[in-house]
Amino acid sequence: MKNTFILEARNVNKRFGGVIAANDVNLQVKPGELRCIIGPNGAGKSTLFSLLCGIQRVDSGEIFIHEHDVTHKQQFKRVRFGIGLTFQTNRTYQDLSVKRNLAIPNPSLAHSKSAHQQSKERMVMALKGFDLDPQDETRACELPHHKLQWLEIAMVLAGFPDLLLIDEPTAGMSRDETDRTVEILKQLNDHGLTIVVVEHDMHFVKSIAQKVTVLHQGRIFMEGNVADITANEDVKNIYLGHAH
Amino acid sequence: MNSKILHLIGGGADIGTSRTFWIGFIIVVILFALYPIQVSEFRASNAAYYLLNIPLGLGMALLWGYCGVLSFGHVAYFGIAGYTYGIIAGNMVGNSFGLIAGVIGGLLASTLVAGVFAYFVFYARVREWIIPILTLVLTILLETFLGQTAGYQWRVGSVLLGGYNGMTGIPSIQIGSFVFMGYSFYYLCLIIVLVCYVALRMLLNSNFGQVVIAIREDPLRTEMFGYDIRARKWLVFVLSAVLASISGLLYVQWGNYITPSQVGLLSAALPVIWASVGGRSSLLAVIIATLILNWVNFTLSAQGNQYAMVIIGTALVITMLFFPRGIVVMTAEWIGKFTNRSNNEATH
Amino acid sequence: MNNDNQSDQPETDITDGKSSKENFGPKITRRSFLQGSAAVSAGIAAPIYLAGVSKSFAAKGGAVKIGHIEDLSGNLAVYGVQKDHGAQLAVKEINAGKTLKGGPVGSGGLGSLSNYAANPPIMGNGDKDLKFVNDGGELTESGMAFVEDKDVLVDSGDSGILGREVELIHPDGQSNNNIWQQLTRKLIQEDKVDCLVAGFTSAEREAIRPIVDQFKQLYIYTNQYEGGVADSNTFCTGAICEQQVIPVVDYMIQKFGPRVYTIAADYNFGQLTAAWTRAFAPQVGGEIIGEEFVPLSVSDFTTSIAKVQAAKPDWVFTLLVGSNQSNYYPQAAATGLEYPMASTVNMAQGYEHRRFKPPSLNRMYNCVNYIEEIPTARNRAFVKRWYEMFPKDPYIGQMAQNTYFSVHMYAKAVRIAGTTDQEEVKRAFESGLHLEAPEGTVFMEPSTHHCSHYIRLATADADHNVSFVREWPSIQPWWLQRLGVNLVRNKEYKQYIPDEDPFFKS
Amino acid sequence: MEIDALALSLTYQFGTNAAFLFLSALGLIVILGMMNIINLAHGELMMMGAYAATIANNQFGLPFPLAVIVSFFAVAIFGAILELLIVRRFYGRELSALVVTWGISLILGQGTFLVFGPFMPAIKIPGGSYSYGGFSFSEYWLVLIGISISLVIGLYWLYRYTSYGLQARATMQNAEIAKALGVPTNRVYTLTFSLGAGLAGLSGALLAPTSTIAPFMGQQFVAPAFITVVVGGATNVISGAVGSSVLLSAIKTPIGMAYGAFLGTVALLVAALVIIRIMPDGISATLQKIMDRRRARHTL
Repeated sequence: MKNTFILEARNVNKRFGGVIAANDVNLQVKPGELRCIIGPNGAGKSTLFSLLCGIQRVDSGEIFIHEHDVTHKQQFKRVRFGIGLTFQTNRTYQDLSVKRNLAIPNPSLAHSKSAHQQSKERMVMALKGFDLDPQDETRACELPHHKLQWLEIAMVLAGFPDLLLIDEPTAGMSRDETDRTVEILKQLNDHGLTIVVVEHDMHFVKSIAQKVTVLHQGRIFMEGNVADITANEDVKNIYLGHAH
Repeated sequence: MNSKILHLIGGGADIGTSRTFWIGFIIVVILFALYPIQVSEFRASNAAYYLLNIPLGLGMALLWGYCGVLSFGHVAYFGIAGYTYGIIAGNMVGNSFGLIAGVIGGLLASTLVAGVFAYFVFYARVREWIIPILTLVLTILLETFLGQTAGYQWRVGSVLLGGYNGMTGIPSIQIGSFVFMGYSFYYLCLIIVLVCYVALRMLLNSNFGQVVIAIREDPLRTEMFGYDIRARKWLVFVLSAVLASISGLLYVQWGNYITPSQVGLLSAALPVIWASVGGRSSLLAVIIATLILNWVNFTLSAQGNQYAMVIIGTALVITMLFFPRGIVVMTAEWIGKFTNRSNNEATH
Repeated sequence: MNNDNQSDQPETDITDGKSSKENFGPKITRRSFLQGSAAVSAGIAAPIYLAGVSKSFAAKGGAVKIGHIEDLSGNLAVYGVQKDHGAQLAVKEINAGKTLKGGPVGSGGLGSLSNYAANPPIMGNGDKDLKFVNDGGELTESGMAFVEDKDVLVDSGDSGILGREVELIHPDGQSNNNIWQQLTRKLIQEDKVDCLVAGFTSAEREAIRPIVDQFKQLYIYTNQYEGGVADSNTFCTGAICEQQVIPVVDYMIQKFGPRVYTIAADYNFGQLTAAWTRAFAPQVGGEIIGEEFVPLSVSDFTTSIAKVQAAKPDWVFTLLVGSNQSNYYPQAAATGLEYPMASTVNMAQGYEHRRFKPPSLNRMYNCVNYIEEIPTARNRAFVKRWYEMFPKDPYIGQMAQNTYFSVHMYAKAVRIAGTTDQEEVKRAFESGLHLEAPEGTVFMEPSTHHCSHYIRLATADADHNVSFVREWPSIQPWWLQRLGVNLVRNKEYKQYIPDEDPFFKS
Repeated sequence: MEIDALALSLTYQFGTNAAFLFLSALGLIVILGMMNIINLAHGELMMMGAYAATIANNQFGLPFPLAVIVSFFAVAIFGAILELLIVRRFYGRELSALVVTWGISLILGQGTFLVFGPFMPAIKIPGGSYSYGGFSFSEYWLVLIGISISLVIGLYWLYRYTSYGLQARATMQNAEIAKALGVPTNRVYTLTFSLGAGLAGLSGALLAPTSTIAPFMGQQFVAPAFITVVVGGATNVISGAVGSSVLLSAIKTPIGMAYGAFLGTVALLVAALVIIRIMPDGISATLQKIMDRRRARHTL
């Protein structure tokens, strides 16, 4: 059977000292999907992203991007398969101008001409939506927090990925800014970009997600649509710290 | 096309982008060109010594200031190039090709060592803070090895390595029968320094240079844009080793001599000092600091002043405390702010 | 001949032990000629080839500039400051109109004097305590006449040099070879020094010698070193291997036995001195049973000590250099290593016997041309003068004394030449110049530009008291002669190393 | 010569070499591991310890063990002042800290030369020696080996069972969280730097009798100290220092005995380069991993 997933993790395990950060995780993301990953603090969400991108290596298990086995690939090589990542803490280049920040990602990574064209359109869409000027000479550290978050998303898009991993994009944002973020991400998703978001904010999750994965203690606890998840008693317990 | 080159030279990767700056820059270069006319050959040759250290300082600025990798042992490549030149040119005395072969050989040898070493360091993804210590270990290793090469068994062709006393009688570079010495050597150094500066500015303003700066700012972020930062760091390391080699090659022309202490602990720290005092993130600042600090040190020692090291140490501590980005860079920023403000006031 | 020189010969002598103005020819028979070992006085007969040299006393051209580079800061400052003080003391004395006794005695060296003197010198004049020593330095009834002067510092009859004040330009080499090269160029090209006195390590000497040769600068290297420099512009006033290694190795093999273990610093000096030992020991029945070379950076000697113990030698030849390596002595003593030791570098240089607690240097034998403890009256007078000027100094080392007498020797050579013109002064240095230094008589051997020295074998006991077991009043620097070096006739600018001598092929 | 005597001698050499490396590196690794500051003035702090012990012993007539303790506190106080005045401004800027401490080392070295002159009179090595089968062994070095071991135990106790240790470990893990939890992180940093400096002074004082007491004596410890630290890594201060001094001594001792001091030194440097290639985070990280794996096996 042909594998149709853009991103797939099979039986991934990772352990730090005595802490189990990923316990037999299986994750499949289809092209065009907009997936949310939720879970309480320490559930292993950010670790999972690190493992998917190769910042950390799995102890066992396999990872596929576009059906390529990337388990033993260096992180920058995985990026060349079309994966893009924003970090939990903002990692724009603080001392460089907005213009310079947007110029650093390498657009030559897109696989094909049509993908290239599509990505370019997405980029324009994001810049417009986030109100960013690619000629802006302001230093990034002078931007307000939400602008920095948007800048990082725009920067990643400037690398022309077709799979975007976003780690807590709306942390610290106001309700309006969150809504704006949701809107743009939806637009991008409609334009064919696959997006996986790690998020705490249930308001955000409710307004964006098609499918939600719940992580708990390094394990996939549940997967389903938003309504099912929010209705589930066990999920509530996890968040309140009861479930084991 | 022309404007593109001009943009590469004048771009913002270094302090000084304004028209006033460039006019000033050209005036200073002319003053440097005129300097030997007014002074004795000794002064010119002394100034040449200050100049010939600049590529080493620039290499440090490139590697540490722009790429964020601190090497505490770049003098190793200085030494390897100098020794290799001495061996090759010394064995081919009388053959006009020998000197060029020496230069090429020197550059190749240090590139090779730097390449292998940097491969070990960067492809192992060694922690950032370990790199200065590893580079230091390498240069101490080289010094220890060269120090015990006094005997005849350490003869390469007709050239003795000379142990701690060093290699003597290294031939000066010449074109035909014209030997670069005194005044002419000063001009040779001046031209090489200018070429290095302009070429580095162009490199750093190019895409490649921008990514290098991004690596300094945030290596992981940059890698997650798909750049192989190991390869880029490797290349920058090798490039800066080549710059150090250029200094080494000029040094052996200047003194016709090189010793293991040239790659020892004290020498190793010097380029780091130049870069930190001037401001490592600016090529020009490092150039200025290299010139001034060498001059100050020589002046102090010529007076027989025992306090030279205390003064230099204090200067270093004060710089790091109050001018963390370097005295020259922060002064330039201050001037920049001041002129901006006065410009604004003039327009209002 | 004597009368020709009378009016203008500046050299010094004394008539009665007290200092006095210079006396010339007519008073010759009233003088004592027995200062130092078989010593001779100046002014008797300037060698014939000096006749005709202008000897104007007119002060001209401002001060006489002596350039002196030593390390006043950094790792080598320990030795550099001593040497700097030696130069300062000598310059002060020269400017005060003092000089060390001595003068040209001709190319034949000591003892050749009677061929030139109109009236042969008379040994002793009754009021001196004349001693005879054999070539082993011990008192005997026959042998070499020897009389001990109370002091050798006498009036020069000159103020400064040729009436010109002496200026010492003494920058700081910072223990950094690059600075050395820069300073040398500055002193030669900009300050235009009349004489350059400089250099602690051989590396420093080799760094500046090309520059010296480029400008034909008169250069005096005052350090004890491995030997072999044959350079027309360079005069070496320190002791070298044949003057130190051979006497001490010979003595040690006689006294303690043939099995030698050498532990040496892993660089030029250590390796070349070890080569001398390797070549010479078998000639006197010795055998090198082990040899270890230690990098200069090493300071923990546990393994080296164990290797010495495993080899079980009769005595250990330690050629360790620098402050790191002198750690060997306390570490060896603490481990209970009790072999007799010999050296050519320790004690007289870094005063290990004063710094380390006894008995670290028990049974250490050291061949030196100078050590502060030399019990002669002239040395005690010298030591007293030194500490009057530099009361805080910890010790007067061998090289400091060398620098001191070298500066005096330069002054003497200029007076003979009658000019500071460097080529003329070099000729005066090659005139067979002798000088009564604090150590004893030194003689500048014309053909090799090295000095013969008064060598003593000093030893430290369990309480680190220094005593002298043998003396050699004059040992020639013969190795370069053996290689056929004659700088008076053939100009050379190189350093020979033992590999060039078949004697060293094993 | 009997084989057993040779074996005993090799063991003794191995112990002294390891103790030398450990003592050289101790203060450095405490500061590095806890604070991420590469202290290039480490050698000069050791020099100060040696000077303090020498002065206390020779001029004030204190017995040597007391002089060692005095020098620990003297250098610790100096370290605290240094931290308050200078070093504290460089947290998070490792490379700048490296440069500034190098500047401090220049001042201390030449300053000591100007104040105290070229040498200090040495301290007599306490104790005598034993001999066996042609080899002999210094009592003092045996004591140093013992002191090294007790320092390891003492440090372990300090970090494990004292409130300072707890706070220090918390700060090391995550300074911001520790601060939020009410740990006085600034004070912890001052104390840690002071402790590191004091340990450097203590090592300097302990090694003083075996060494020339001179202003630039610190330089001899710089290379061995850094090599030990790099090989040890900063994951766990104690296991890093112990592991790497033991491993490096195990490489250096036999090679030095068989082929001489030069190749012994070269082997040490080459070993450091190779170990770093194999274990980029040093021995302590590798040990940690092995321990984790073992613990995991037990729990699963």
